[in-house]
Amino acid sequence: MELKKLLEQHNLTVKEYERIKEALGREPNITELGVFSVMWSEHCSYKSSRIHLKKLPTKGEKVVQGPGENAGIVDIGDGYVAVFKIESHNHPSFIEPYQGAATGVGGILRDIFTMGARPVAVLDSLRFGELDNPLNRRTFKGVVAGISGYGNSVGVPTVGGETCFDDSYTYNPLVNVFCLGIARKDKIFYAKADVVGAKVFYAGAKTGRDGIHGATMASAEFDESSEEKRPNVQVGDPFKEKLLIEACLEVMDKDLISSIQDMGAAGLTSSSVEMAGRGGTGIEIDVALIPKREEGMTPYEILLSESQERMLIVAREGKEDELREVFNKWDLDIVEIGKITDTGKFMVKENGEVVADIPVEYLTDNAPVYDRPYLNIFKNRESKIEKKDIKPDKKIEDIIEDMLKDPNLAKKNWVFEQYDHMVQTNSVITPGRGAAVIRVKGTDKFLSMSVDGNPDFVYLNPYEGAKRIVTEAYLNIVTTGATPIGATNCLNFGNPEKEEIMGEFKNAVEGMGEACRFFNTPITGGNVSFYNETNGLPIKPTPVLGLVGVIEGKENIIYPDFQDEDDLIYLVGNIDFSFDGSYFIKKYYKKTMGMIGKTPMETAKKIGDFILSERCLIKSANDVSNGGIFTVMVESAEYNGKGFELNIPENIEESLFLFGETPSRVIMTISPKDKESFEKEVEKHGLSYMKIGKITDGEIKIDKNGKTVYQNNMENITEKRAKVIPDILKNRK
Amino acid sequence: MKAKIIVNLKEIVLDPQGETILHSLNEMGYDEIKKVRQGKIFFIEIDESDEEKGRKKLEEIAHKVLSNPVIETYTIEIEK
Amino acid sequence: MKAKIIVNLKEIVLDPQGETILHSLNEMGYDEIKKVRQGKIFFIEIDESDEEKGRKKLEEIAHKVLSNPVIETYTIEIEK
Amino acid sequence: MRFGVVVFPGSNCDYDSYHVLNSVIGVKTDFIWHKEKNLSDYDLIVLPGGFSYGDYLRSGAIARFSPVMKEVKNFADNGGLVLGICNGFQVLLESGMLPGAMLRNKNLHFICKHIHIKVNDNKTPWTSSYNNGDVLRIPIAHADGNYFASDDILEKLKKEGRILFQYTNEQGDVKDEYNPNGSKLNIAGIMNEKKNVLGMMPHPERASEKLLGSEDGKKLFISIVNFLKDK
Ligand SMILES: Nc1ncnc2c1ncn2[C@@H]1O[C@H](COP(=O)(O)OP(=O)(O)O)[C@@H](O)[C@H]1O
Ligand SMILES: [Mg+2]
Repeated sequence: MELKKLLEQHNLTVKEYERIKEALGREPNITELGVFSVMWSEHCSYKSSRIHLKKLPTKGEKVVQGPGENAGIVDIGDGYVAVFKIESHNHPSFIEPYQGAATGVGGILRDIFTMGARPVAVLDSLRFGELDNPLNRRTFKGVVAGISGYGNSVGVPTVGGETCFDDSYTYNPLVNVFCLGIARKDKIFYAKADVVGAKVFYAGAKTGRDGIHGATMASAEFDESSEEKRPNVQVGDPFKEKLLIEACLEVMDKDLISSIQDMGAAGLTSSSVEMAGRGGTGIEIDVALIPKREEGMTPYEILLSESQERMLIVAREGKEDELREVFNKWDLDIVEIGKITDTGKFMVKENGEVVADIPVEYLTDNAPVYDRPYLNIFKNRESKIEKKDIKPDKKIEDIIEDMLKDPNLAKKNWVFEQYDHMVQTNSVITPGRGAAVIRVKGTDKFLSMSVDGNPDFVYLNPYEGAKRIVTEAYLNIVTTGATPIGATNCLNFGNPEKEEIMGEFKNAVEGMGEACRFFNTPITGGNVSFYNETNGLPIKPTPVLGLVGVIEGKENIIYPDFQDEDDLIYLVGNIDFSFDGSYFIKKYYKKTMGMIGKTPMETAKKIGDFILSERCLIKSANDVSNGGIFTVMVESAEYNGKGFELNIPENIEESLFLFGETPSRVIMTISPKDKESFEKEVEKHGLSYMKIGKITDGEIKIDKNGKTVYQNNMENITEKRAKVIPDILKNRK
Repeated sequence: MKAKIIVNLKEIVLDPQGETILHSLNEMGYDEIKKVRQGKIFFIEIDESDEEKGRKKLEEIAHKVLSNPVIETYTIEIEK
Repeated sequence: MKAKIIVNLKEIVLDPQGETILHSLNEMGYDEIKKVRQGKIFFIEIDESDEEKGRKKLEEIAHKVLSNPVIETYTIEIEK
Repeated sequence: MRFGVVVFPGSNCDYDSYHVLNSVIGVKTDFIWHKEKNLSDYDLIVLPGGFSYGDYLRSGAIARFSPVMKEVKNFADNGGLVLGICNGFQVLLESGMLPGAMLRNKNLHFICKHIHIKVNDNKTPWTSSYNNGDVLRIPIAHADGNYFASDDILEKLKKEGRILFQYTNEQGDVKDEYNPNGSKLNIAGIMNEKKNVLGMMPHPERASEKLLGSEDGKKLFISIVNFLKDK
């Protein structure tokens, strides 16, 4: 009985306990049990996802480091690499939105700079329940404030992201944060401790009792009793993080350390164990030496604490004093706490007395792996949408008005204007304009980045839906003139112990894998977040892809923004029109429906090839996604204050043309003088196209069959779109 | 009726602001300062003459609006 | 010795935080709330047994560091 | 000619200022660590933007106690040019080198976006390359930019022509509705009596390259160079 309760508290099964005894050859003590519990938690061990993640492509000619390190690395040329990853901080952001999101930013930044890279960009993928519910408004405001509060202070620009509202996220908001850093290729650092005898240092903030059991919490479903776990909230200190960035980059630059790892989930335990595990060594530390914030902390608490802004560092022999000096210069604590050994063991002492002694391999490679049973029950979620179902009895101008007022399609300026998106002076394409583009100082290169997820498609068909996400991300990146070089993913799902959730997961991963193989965008790392459910209600399956591309030279950047009056507007690629899985349907019928069908990836690839070879013909490009053609037109027109004239083909119903959503299509604008050569080249690439209108100096006019069905001007619309979210939030708690 | 509501971080929660101020004071030579924690204080005027009722309202506001019960606690002082 | 230093904005200075809180409290139906001003409170531990000396130090710190005399005033409360 | 950019713990636009001064304007520039005590080599000192000491307590409040600030004050007293951008402006206010104080933005949020400001006077070391009344498109990025000073100080600033930049619309109209943060008189930047110290909330270093969306801030740096050349 006693044991059963203990195991329950530690989220371990009886079988797992047997395995622990086998690993140790004896009963574990309570400290050891704590260590096993965090290391074998879903969050740290990936026990339910590992066998499926193997199906993702992870190799490519540009990939320097795939999954398994703190972050992935791709070669961008000229002696530089891009280091990037995406991480979730979902559960903490529900419990305490501000601190949860803030520490999410802090955590992913550390993953990047521990590899020797200076973080240069953050993107955030956010999902909340709808804003008519005060709980969701509170979460939304708190999360955005948290990202702003932390990211701005450390001086890393938040250059892009996505913000969506759907009631499946009311009790499980998703906060996924992507970070990218730049390093010299010959100055990469790894979290691999392979020098036996080297001294181990602890640097940064003191250890408190915060977040103990954070990793196990992220691995369990929420219920009423989670309330009790509330005091376990970590508070972030962005100022300390900023000092850590500078101090770490300085000791790396001076070559004073041989390996380094941040203390993230499961804190000191996972950082020590993973460093030794990767190096095939052992590690010995004494918890009495750890700087502590509170008195009377037990070894158990010290090992499991998730206090933020802490690093574990292995010094180069003979450089210990210099290492200390640099950290002291930056006003940071640094102490020696142990050494790397050749025992293959995680040995923890307290004032010289052994308190835990565990073979490292059982905490890492030999942790349990599960092939969980799955069911493909989503098979019957898809249904054909009948033409007669889809006509809301509203005039097109009222529909447009509804759409302009919809928070999902509105401009997200309330969000990104709270983020410093310009610090570091590299931001070329700023938030609100499709994928983000930044320059890489010291080179003539630019990086294009986006984070994308569309759970409605994945809900209807996990396999094809996941392919659509990759396809959209691919188009986001190539429309800026970039060649995609690598990806990272964040897989947010419900409880993997449920067969239908496991089925969603398995299929989505397979779809994502196939698409990434097709587009040659290897996945270099990522994160799985399971148990996103509350009282048995799961979120929609939400895989998110972060994609990175390179643009060579500033003349090759393609902007999403309309450039000049009278330029012609084309729809290129897939010119079928459909409401399946569209936001339009969800909005008016309060239900996600439709047939996703096979994703036309070939078309997207052809669009990419066309753009990259005929850049000089294209004056602007933007992919059509959530909210259809109308939404993307408005987004493109806004920045330069242009307008547009559209002619809806006579056989297509207005709302279907404006708000239907099909994959693999892009809006491009060209100079009228290039009309012929453009059309010829598009055809040569085997692509369909439709000339749909032209750019104006601010007027918006939509015609059908020679009759004007909608008229407005851009100034009006810009103002309206910018006020949607602030107006909903205004004066409402 | 006038009141003060004081909101402070729970003892177990990190106060980066207080820590930084402490560190800087020590750097400036104020070595005798051993601990600094920073909190918020709200000065409130409430149109309610019944102290009992007023306190109840203030409790509600302090709990629901002014403090974050996950990391903070509060105290209410009513001025006579 | 323990002390509290309370720093608040001078009456002539607009308090955007207090105003916003007041406004949203009224919107939420707390009409009886007539005024809200937000200040800061510092909980300080000082290694000084002589109250006179301690108070002098605290005065100095409050005046020089913890408050900005252009916009703020402060009060010191020493706990016995 | 040599410029210096002060680095406080938590400064984060130090490198941006350095980049523009060094690579765009082409003046040899150094970083100056906040414990530095000798500024005699420099013709311009920049206090950059960022979150010195996390902006804990109040923005700029702790940085002003850095050893370098005593030197910056001397440097300015001797007529040296000191430019405080954003957090640097806040440090200048806190240290008393400029009058007034910053409050939290009226909407309580951090605001990052391009806004417009008007150049009120082109006969200063900072603005000779502009015309009077020029409207600049330039980014702000701050949470505490709501400038406050008592009425008599504001009167004095006005009378002495020390309000160099004000928030406006594209046409240069100074009105409440174009004020992003609630600052008194739409103040975006002010100078000391001798006009050799300027504090401004907008970021000229973020508006000095066309690639980044605006070059309107570049002339500020060019003006400085011209002023120093003619001296
Ligand atoms: N949370 C956010 N952070 C930063 N930028 C955002 C955020 N949400 C949206 N944006 C920006 O607003 C624009 C439109 O966002 P959205 O409509 O969600 O995405 P998409 O264009 O991929 O459909 C994008 O340029 C994006 O970078
Ligand atoms: Mg998009």
